[in-house]
Amino acid sequence: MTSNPETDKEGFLRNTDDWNPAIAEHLAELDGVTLSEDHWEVIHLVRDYYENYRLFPANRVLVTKIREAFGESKGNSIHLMKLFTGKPLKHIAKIAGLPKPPNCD
Amino acid sequence: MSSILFVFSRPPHGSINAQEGLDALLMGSAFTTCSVLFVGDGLMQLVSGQSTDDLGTKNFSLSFGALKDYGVTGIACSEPDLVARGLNKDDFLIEVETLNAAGMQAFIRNHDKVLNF
Amino acid sequence: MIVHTINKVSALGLCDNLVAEDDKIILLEDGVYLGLQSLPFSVFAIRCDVDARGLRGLLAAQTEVIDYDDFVHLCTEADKVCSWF
Amino acid sequence: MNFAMVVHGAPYSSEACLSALKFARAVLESGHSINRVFFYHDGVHTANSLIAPPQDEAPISEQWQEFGIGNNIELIACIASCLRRGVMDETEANRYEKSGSNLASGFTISGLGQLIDASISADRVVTFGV
Repeated sequence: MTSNPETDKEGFLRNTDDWNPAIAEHLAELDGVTLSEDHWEVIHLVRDYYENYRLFPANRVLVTKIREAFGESKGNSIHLMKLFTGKPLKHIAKIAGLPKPPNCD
Repeated sequence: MSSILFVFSRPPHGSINAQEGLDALLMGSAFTTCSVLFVGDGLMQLVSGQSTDDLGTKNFSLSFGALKDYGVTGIACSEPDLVARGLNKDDFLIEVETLNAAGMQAFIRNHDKVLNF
Repeated sequence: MIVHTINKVSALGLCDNLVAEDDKIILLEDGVYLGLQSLPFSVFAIRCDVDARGLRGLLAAQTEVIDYDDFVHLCTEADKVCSWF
Repeated sequence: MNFAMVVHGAPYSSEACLSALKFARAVLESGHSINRVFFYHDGVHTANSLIAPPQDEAPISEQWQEFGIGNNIELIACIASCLRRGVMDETEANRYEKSGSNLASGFTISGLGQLIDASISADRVVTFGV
């Protein structure tokens, strides 16, 4: 593991294989975010989803999956917006070491 | 709201048509009722056990498993094309309804728009 | 009524089951070669594609040659358009 | 009547891009409208401003530009298709740290939502595939 994985100018890993939990902490810190248990729930969920389906879930799908796994209080967009900065899905993808999504929303 | 039928007719991997068609279907499901009909070699997109590691491309066939999460429930294939390829539904990654000629004609009629890929 | 467009000979095999009795088929691009034979459908072929390939005198009697504005008009008469390629 | 159009073919590689242009012109000449032309798959090559065909061949991309600008019709090139094929505006070229941009004027890069939105809101959607 390297403490300074190569990233592009938006902070996405150039090689998503570089990802590990310590790097997630590092990428989050660069954006001023300290990863809590709530963050990790989401990160693990999207990584599992990607592993299963080769897809980053659409917002409504992600919200539903979080609700199913962690309950009503977390199953909403506001929960994600509180945890992640800017466009939440893009930020999650970055910290979770998943492919950079096209800039189309 | 217009419903859209996506028709997939290309086999996977030889060209990107199948993958870009699936991307469009997943996007469409966020807007309106979307269904999908597999015809011709498009049926081969659904064959389970696709392994693209050595090919070096993304195994997007796994994404068909997410259609349920995306609310795509109308998933059908051409029965004559299934039979012609010596396939049966057990060969597929996901649950698919088989339609004969009359069934396919009705399926198309029941949607407002058709997007072919 | 549905308008089916076909732009290559092989694409007929994708849709011949799906074309209903009152549907119409428009042949364009390399699809116009299908106009050489009699098909059990109502068939139109795009003039510039027919002419470019030298097929004007060779088409089956049932194949009706049309222009793009006729193509547009047929689309407006149809409930929807389905493209096979 | 309002049409949405989808173009899958690159100019010169296939006829689709040219057929679509003829159709689009006929739609307007017939007194109908086009809400959007969505370029997908290899169709996004149409939006490449660096295309330079021989002088005795039709400048298909330029003809599309003129058609779009002259008739105020939205020509959208799918962003995901564009990125795979190296068609970029300045924003995307910058985002992906590329040496230059090449999006032709008259075209806009946007997402697949534009295809779905156009398909839903049009009376008819016609695809020119390859």
